[in-house]
Amino acid sequence: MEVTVKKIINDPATVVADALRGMAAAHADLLDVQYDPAVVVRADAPVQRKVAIISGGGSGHEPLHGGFVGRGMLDAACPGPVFTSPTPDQVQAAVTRTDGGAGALLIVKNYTGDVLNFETAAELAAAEGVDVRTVVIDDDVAVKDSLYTAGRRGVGGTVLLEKVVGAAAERGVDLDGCEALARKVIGQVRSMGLALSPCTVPHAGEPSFVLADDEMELGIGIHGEPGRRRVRVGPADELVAALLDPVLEDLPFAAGDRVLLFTNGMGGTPQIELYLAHGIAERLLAERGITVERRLVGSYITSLEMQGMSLTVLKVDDELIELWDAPVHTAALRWGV
Amino acid sequence: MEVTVKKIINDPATVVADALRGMAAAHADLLDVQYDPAVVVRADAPVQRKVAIISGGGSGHEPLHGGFVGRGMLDAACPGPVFTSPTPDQVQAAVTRTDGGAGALLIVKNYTGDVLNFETAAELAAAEGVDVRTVVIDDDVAVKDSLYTAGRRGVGGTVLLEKVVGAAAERGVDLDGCEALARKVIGQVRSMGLALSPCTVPHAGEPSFVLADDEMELGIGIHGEPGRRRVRVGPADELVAALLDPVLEDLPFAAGDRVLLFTNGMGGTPQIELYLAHGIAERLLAERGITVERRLVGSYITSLEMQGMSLTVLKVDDELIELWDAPVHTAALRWGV
Amino acid sequence: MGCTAADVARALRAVAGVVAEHREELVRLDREIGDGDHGENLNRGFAALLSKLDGDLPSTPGAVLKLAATTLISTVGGAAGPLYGTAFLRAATSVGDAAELDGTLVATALQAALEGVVARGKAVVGDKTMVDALTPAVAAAESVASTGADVAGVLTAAAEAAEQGAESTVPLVARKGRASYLGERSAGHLDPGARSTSLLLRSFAGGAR
Amino acid sequence: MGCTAADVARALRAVAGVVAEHREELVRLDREIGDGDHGENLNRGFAALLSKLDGDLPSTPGAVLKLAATTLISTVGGAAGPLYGTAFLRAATSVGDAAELDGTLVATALQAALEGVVARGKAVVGDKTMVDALTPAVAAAESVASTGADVAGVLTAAAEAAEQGAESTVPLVARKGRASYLGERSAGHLDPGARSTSLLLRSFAGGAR
Ligand SMILES: Nc1ncnc2c1ncn2[C@@H]1O[C@H](COP(=O)(O)OP(=O)(O)O)[C@@H](O)[C@H]1O
Ligand SMILES: Nc1ncnc2c1ncn2[C@@H]1O[C@H](COP(=O)(O)OP(=O)(O)O)[C@@H](O)[C@H]1O
Ligand SMILES: [Mg+2]
Ligand SMILES: [Mg+2]
Ligand SMILES: [Mg+2]
Ligand SMILES: [Mg+2]
Repeated sequence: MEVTVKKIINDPATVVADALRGMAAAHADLLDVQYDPAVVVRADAPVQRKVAIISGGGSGHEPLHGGFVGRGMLDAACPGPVFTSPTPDQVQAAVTRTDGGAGALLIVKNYTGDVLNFETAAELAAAEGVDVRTVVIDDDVAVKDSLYTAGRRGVGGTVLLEKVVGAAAERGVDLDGCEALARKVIGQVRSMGLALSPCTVPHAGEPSFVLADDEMELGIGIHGEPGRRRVRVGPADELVAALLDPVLEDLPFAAGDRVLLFTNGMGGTPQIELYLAHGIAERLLAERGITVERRLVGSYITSLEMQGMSLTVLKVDDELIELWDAPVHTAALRWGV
Repeated sequence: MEVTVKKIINDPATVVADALRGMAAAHADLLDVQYDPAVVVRADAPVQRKVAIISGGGSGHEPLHGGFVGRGMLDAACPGPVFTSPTPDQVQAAVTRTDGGAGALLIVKNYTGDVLNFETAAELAAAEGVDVRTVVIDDDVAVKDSLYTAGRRGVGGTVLLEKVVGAAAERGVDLDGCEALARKVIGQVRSMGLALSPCTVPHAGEPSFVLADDEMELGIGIHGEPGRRRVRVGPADELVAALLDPVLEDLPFAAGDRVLLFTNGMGGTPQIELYLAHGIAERLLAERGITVERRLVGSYITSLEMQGMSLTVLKVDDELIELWDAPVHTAALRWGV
Repeated sequence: MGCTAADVARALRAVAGVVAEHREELVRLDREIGDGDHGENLNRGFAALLSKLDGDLPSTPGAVLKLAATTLISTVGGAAGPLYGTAFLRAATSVGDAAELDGTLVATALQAALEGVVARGKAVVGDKTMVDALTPAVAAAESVASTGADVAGVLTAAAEAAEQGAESTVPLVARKGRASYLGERSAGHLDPGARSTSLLLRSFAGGAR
Repeated sequence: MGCTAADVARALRAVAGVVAEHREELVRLDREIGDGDHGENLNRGFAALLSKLDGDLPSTPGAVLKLAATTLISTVGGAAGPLYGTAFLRAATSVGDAAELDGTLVATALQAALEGVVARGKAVVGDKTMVDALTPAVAAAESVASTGADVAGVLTAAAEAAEQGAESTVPLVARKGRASYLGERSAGHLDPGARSTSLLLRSFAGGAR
């Protein structure tokens, strides 16, 4: 097959499976990868009497979700084709592979496709007697949550949710507890993103949108969808404020709040720019009297090679901080072990 | 000042200092950042009776080097302006800040500017009575090492060198031992890279080279320099072989060798492509009877937002494996702690 | 003379061909207001269905439709996977184990398919989704079926109405699915799912005899 | 009448202006066969020197040249920083604490500068570096100085020779510095360091009286 886009791939049709093979080789100690249907499972699954934390979604957002499979985070991830939600049988296989008798929590980003496919899977798994709960994360303030949209999208908050709930499950918190914790996190995390350049889905062969040299998309999702507004690129101070202000106003976050600040790159953003943006966000939060207790800076939920960034702010308390600090050992996040 | 390029920056002139501020905020527990002259120092420096491991170079290669400062790796990093080597007074400041009485090892990537500036710094530090040694890493097989070039460049091998020597210093190996170990690593590590797209230095405002839709640069360095050859982009199998073959033939690596394989992204490469390429490289090595004992996959030595990748192969033995596995706690690499 | 299991299989093969032909068009439409994968998703599903249809064929039209349903559900992904999957599943259930489908049964099946899509996706007419194509298609199918039209007649009426329904999505602002994130910017584009629904029905109509 | 500390400082200010004006040109040249920072590097250094020159001025030409040297070393970075820094340092040393420079001393200083660049960078004529501009400049300076030329005369001769020397780098294949990585592809481009050397000398010549 002719390569139609400038990417390090062999064939758009096999890109996800080919990448999974590399991931399996790179992290054989950590992960077990199955291909049909595609599921990334932690090597020691099923962990008996532990709630299985499962997520998934389209590929192209790496390290999300496969990079978060491992001790203290996800038990399994279901990678769909690029930007396309996985199918119910992938999710069902993930449940079967990770069920340790304590039930499973499905973490679903709020996109019609993801919701519908996970919904179908949950029905199938329930029919097999596994206690399956589903939480839908919808932290993207760029989308009006109203009757007139599919609701807010799940974006950067997903990473924090998976870490925190994964830590709780690892400690033996039961399914009710994990579900309640997940709903708590979802209730107090907000995000927004921007793109300086589009991305190209391998099989599409063309960028998802075209931007002039001085334009950016504000309020993008993570699938190369255009954002809500196209605006002129300004200095970083302006860009960061354009993301942070709506995030803070939404919950709202107020002086005295303690937060985790997550500065995320969209895949093609150099780290020097991410740190630069992070520094500005820290300053803006300090100016508002909001205390940054923890931070994460890096490209953790991406849109292929898109240049851009998102900011996620999670309101934390001692419980969430402790869960955030708890040991985690995955391909993309690791500490305390 | 007008922003002339589409980047998340305020002013090309302050981009390094601005990014350092974000880095300092993100990793206050780990790092101490000073700005004039710019040096990133591990928070607990100087560590008494430990050899100080110091590196540095132009910025724009993040996480190299600042992201590798911390326990078990670098004591200090000297970030120059984007793609421009740091000045001697930065290096001298780094030596002064980290000198624990056991001397300092300077890890220098082989570029004329880096070599000359570190050389000047070493003279100055020696004059102040610190035992300073310098090792120059030149692992890039794309450049012919001859009278007719400035010699091979230091590229991906630098990351592995810093990790291994940093682990040795942390264990109390003395300056002679660290220097000898560094020379051993340099002797058995080889790399090569390619670019699918160029990068743009902030103050330059224009890409460092222009590639047609079906072209790539083979044998690039890490500064947006064009490579040695411009060739047609092919499928990933071909690209990976085009990097791996010259690397393997150079040392040469042979059947029975044990290696660490480092699949590196140039900054704008999506992780899905890196893992895909990594999987191919693992297969090709297995076909040659070479055993991959350890691996590192990610964007660790980059050229701003450049799309592309490099492969680095380090011949390992039990000693190097143990040092690789030793605990490390830096912004970019962390395990065992 | 009605439509047998073999006829349904033949029709589905034809649909697979049409989807492959229009893959790029559907990708392009989805890139404009979605994420550029609709053509790829459907094509992956119908290609998988093609190989399934090469195996032993179930003996009733309903069973063939069910095979299509489960194949689409487990291979398409995205929003379209569960939606089309549910549509085929409900259609399959609605025709029971009838050995042949006549015009009335086809209209019933289309109605069941629509109900399935709405049950899953909760879209109404005007939301700029496949429902905008399927709803008028069902109405037209029922209306001609009640006058005794045969399978070809029912499907042709449905296809024509679906085409108009799809066209009607162009000026709409999306309220469901990915396109809804664009708000007003979604207006002026044909909905990819509505377009694929009309393509499917046109292909069925062409294949019916 | 010779060149005082104040004259040297004035000349360096003029050079800073010239470097700023040619910043983009030098960046462009360096982008073609290097990494696109030469103009930026030099400009950062000479801008820093400008503010240093606004402070208390040292009293001898040599001391002013030394101030330039240390400032360039600690602000330029890259290959050019240590090379130009060493050049100014050696020039400073060579003129000792003379209160004024005449043509002969200037020629001596240029010779010392060249030796410093070669000691550090180990380039020879033909390697496509600043040495290709500086070497003929020194030869020309010495030749006219030996005939009794004044400072302006020596610098003008040096500048002219440097310009030709710089031009001579165009067809060369680089053997030193970043450009050498390009191999044959480095031919056909003016070396940025040779260009900046000729700009510096031309500016000195223009400022001399
Ligand atoms: N809630 C819904 N109800 C009915 N149809 C929907 C709904 N959401 C999306 N669709 C249809 O799905 C199509 C998009 O399908 P596809 O691109 O395959 O999935 P995804 O949006 O997950 O990428 C839309 O064009 C629309 O017609
Ligand atoms: N070994 C050397 N000897 C003399 N001049 C050199 C040498 N290496 C490089 N140069 C000069 O330095 C110039 C590049 O300077 P600059 O771009 O500032 O540094 P870098 O190459 O580190 O980015 C080259 O154009 C060349 O004239
Ligand atoms: Mg999709
Ligand atoms: Mg440079
Ligand atoms: Mg889509
Ligand atoms: Mg340069």
